[in-house]
Amino acid sequence: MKIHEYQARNLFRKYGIPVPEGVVCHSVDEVKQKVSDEDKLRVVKAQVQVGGRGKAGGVKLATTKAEAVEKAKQILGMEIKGITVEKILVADAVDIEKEFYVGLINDRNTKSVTLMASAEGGVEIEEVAKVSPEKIIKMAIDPAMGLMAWQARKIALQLFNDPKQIRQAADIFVKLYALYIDTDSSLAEINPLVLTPDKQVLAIDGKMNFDDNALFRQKEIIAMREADENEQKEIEANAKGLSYIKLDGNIGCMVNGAGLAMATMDMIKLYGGDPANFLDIGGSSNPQKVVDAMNILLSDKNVNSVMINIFGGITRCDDVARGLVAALDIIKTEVPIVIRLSGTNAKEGLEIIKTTGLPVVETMSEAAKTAIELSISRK
Amino acid sequence: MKIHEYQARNLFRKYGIPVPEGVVCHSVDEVKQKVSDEDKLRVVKAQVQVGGRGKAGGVKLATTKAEAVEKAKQILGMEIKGITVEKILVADAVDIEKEFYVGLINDRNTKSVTLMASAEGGVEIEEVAKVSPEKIIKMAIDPAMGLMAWQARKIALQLFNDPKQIRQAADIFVKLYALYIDTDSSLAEINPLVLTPDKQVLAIDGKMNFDDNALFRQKEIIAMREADENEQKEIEANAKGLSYIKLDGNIGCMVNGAGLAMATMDMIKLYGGDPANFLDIGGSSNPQKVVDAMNILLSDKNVNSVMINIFGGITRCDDVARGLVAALDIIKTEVPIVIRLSGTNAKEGLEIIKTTGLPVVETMSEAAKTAIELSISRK
Amino acid sequence: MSILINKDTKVIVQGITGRDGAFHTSKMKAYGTNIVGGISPGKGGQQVDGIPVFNTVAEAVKATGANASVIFVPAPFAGDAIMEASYAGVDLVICITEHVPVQDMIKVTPVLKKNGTKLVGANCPGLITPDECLIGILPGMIFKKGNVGLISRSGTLTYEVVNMLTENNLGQTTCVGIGGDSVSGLYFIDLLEMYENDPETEAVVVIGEIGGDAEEQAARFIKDKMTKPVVAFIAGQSAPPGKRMGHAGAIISSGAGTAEEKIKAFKAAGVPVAKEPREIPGLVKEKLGL
Amino acid sequence: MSILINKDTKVIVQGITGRDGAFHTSKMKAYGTNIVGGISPGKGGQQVDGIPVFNTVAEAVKATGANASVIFVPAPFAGDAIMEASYAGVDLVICITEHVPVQDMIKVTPVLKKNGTKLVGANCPGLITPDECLIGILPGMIFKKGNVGLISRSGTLTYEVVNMLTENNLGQTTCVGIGGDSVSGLYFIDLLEMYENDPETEAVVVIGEIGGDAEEQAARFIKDKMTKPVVAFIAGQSAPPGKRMGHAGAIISSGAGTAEEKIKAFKAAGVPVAKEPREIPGLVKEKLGL
Repeated sequence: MKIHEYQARNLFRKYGIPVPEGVVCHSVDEVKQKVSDEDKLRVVKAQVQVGGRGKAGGVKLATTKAEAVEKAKQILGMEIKGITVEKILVADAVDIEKEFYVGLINDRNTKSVTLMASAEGGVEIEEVAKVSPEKIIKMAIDPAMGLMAWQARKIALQLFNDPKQIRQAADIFVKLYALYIDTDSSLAEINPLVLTPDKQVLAIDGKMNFDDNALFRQKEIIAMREADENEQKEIEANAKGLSYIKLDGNIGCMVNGAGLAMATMDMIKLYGGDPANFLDIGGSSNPQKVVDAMNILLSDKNVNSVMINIFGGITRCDDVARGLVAALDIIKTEVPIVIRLSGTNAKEGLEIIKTTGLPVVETMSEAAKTAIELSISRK
Repeated sequence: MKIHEYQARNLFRKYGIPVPEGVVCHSVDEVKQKVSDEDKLRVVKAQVQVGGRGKAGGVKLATTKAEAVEKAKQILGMEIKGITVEKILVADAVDIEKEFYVGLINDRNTKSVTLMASAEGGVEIEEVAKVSPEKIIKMAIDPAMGLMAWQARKIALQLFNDPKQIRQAADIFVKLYALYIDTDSSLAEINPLVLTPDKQVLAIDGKMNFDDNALFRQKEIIAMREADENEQKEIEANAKGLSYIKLDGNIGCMVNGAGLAMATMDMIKLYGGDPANFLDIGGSSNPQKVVDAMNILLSDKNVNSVMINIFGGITRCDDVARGLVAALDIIKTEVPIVIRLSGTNAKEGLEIIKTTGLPVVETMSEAAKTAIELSISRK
Repeated sequence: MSILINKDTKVIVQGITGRDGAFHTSKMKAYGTNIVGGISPGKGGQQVDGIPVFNTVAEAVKATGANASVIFVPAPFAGDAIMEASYAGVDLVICITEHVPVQDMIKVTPVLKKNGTKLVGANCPGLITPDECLIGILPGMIFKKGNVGLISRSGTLTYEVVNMLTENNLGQTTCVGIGGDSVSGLYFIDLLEMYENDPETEAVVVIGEIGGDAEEQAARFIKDKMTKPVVAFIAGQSAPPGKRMGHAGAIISSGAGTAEEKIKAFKAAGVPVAKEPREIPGLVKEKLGL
Repeated sequence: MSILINKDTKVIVQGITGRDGAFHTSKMKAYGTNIVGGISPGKGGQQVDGIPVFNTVAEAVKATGANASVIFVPAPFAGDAIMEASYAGVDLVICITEHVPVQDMIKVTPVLKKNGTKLVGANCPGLITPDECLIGILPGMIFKKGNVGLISRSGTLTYEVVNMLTENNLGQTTCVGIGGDSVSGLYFIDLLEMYENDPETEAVVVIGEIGGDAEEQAARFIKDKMTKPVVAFIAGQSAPPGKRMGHAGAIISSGAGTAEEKIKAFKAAGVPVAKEPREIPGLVKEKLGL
């Protein structure tokens, strides 16, 4: 789960990480109300959960309140990577002497939370990682001990020279780690972390993602969720025990198992087709799940054929087939469907499915080819 | 630092440990206001930070509101071990099927937080420890891992039989540990933890102490402090860098160092005297500290002679002597004082002190004897 | 021979009285797995399907000599269940539970190391040494004893591939579903090393997917250390970046973890990569000169 | 010979630029202690009193080969300072800082064990091997080289006793102030064992106080394992129960930790217990046949 920059800033503040003052506004009127009359340099930032908003014109400076209102007018409602800007952050701009990067991630290789820091702040860290990986300092954190102050200081010492700044930075690292752990975060970045000319260390921009599997114990984080339209669909699917991701193609797929679902998409592509989605219905033979899955799948108007790919394991194919038949009886659609059923009790399952009159095949390859053909014939 | 039962209950509730409903009242009128008209069994409990209030008549049952008011009248204002009851807790009484004990302490020997639990609840755990130590289950907790759920379950399994109760109890243990760690507690007891006839596991009475050395990071706990008169004096002394404890004797002592201060008290006792206090002024030769110490010491009207016992270490005796002279110049008192000065540069120090005209001696034993003589002559 | 488990493996089930735990315990038992006990706190002394139930893992290990434990408890309690098994001295722990929080797995990791515990999963179908021992939720009937090892990050895709191997008369020594999470127990390299040292395994099939760089590491390991042939397949070639494809670990982040990179790494290590699953049996046969 | 420290001990000072750190560093140096460096983050490269300052303990150890570190940082940071020293591989850490939270000491304990670090303190005056090495805040001039070992939970009371020993021509091998906190590093038994194994130590003085049962444990150890004579003193015979007598560890809780119990235990172990400090030199002489 992702949150907006302004929400990350609020969490930073709650944990004592210093951030410049700022207000979130949903309209130009709100900017007029909330921003003080004082002339000072402010930054108006689109609140969208995608990268590259600066390049897209979603971040603008303003020296007066009037100018801030003007910039807000420009940014509110603009589209950034297909997302409409509905909120902006109007924050005090600070003078910057130097920019740094600090972030925490769950590292697969060390199987630990890893702190990354760099004196190359303000740019995308992935770029730094590619061009000059030696400029990124990494430290794997022992989960039993947490980020100890002396370790945080060791990192800070590589970025700052002055004892006071070292202390400020180390303190921010320790607090960011506490925030990361307390909220079951999967990414917490301060980029840039800046040193101001008056020697304050501040967090200017922040990004936080959270572990979906841990949301059950993160009531406060869930409450922050502001999903866009596509994400909303994915969240609804999750609530029904399904895993759904919309893609740009026209062949819908419904598969049991995530790996098999990916392999199914790949195969459609391999044979020249274009998958419309990733959709994993999991291991149950419950007809309702198939109905829910089909409804979600068909809500995408690009879909002009559907491939159902089931491998029966512990759940036997005949059970799955009965579930499918029950579900297909409820679903009324013009979109052609091909069903592939394989694995345990496949023969019995195929017999049952035949009663639906739908095309039934035995292998994934056949199913993919059929789905592509059906799709082409519908164009 | 100690807190009242009702404050411990509030902390329990904050951490999700179930406690019966209750209200704190400072007056009979408040009882009339806060307690509902409903007839039900309630328990009225004196809120004092000393043990044995039950035996002293500070805990009474009431079946109606009128009775609760009556019992509150009896308890409010009564004296328990020299402490006047200023607050009472009026709590719902619950039926009890079985009583248990669970507590957490900092164990010196294992150098860890140790969980203690017993099926012998409701009585003082020290009694159980003396009479039948085998009835107390102990578990040292690895600080790096905390109290893991499976460990809590292992303890709960020894007290409860039913899976649901085991889960409830283990959950309470884990929450109590979290509370203990988060608040830098040095003692957290639920006694009794009860099983009700309808199979709920509840905390009925709670006690919590906190590590004075950690209060600097426990703003919320400090805010709960409700010290009685004697404690207030000790707290004021601490704020001045002194360590003071009032005793019942009449010979005041002022010593540098806690061990030496204890040895000084012991020696006064050994020679037939009665120390009026423990007072450690620490390692500084700052005259103000001596003035503060003397003021605290003399505020005890039982004091009729004072023994100042200083061993010069890193701080040289001549420096200490100059501090003492400056301080004694400010302090005007009729109470006779004997000064002992030994250690580094003792000779030079003794020379300086002589200018005060006060009796000056070279050994602790002499000083103790002199102080006792002075005390007797003043009676 | 085989790796990790065989007919002598004594298995206990954590969460044996739960719906999934009870169902798969009977399946495993039916397959022939030596299930010696189950754990359900407060139900110690009872029996499930003729299997004795204990209150704690430690009690079960003490009473039965169990050396493997399979976990079916709900996600919020799975990390703790792994720790209980590890502290009780169980050699091999298999965590079937999906949706375990990453922080819980991170917390478990140093405990496993300290106690010398091997973990498979979480979020995995388990593992099987055909005709000897099945631990987890794998459909036993599609496996066949033989000489091919298999490691996979996926569930049903594994069954799909195993089914093809079996149909092509390529039996298996041991098949291990390592799970789809980003932070897991045993991974490609650990298992490749075991297969390399297992006299009976003649070839290994690796089924990877997008996310992380474990496949790249495996490719380097194969190139540097392995004498036995390996065949690979990578799922997720058509997956968009930044999206979690069902598995918590299957996400392409900032251009890293793509199928292309993984395929390239395997090919550079001399490992043939199947374009689609049905090519796998042929590639294995080719490598084995069959 | 001596225990823990001698003329070859290389000492670094954590918090060397602080007021207390700087003051006592110059005192230690004047005594002859081999102070090889100090730590102050951000001040690496500077010098204090001719001593090089480093940013981290690890850097200081690397550059100087230091094997002991003395800590003068404020209480909120002391636990972390101990951990930094321990992870940097320092053998012996002496924490002078008082008022360190108990939880911080508890957190430090398994780290010390894992890294094989010995800790003296916190809340202690330090230790000294007369004429060779003084680490801490002890007044060097009252000590004298000789054959008596001394372990004490207190500061000035120790000086009082040492002063008497020295005046009675009873010099010391090593004197250790173990500190007054309830959870500390090295304790009576650890040190008694070292003295027992030190060829030069002929007798040991133990200065205990109320609180805990370390004296009782020491008494058992002396009875079971020690051949050398031990003389004891216990402070706090007149202390009331439930009150913390200055030292965090000096508290009688629920009838346990009283001076009476401790004195009884020592006497039962054949250890003479002085009624007042000035009896100590005589008891030592008696035991040594002087």
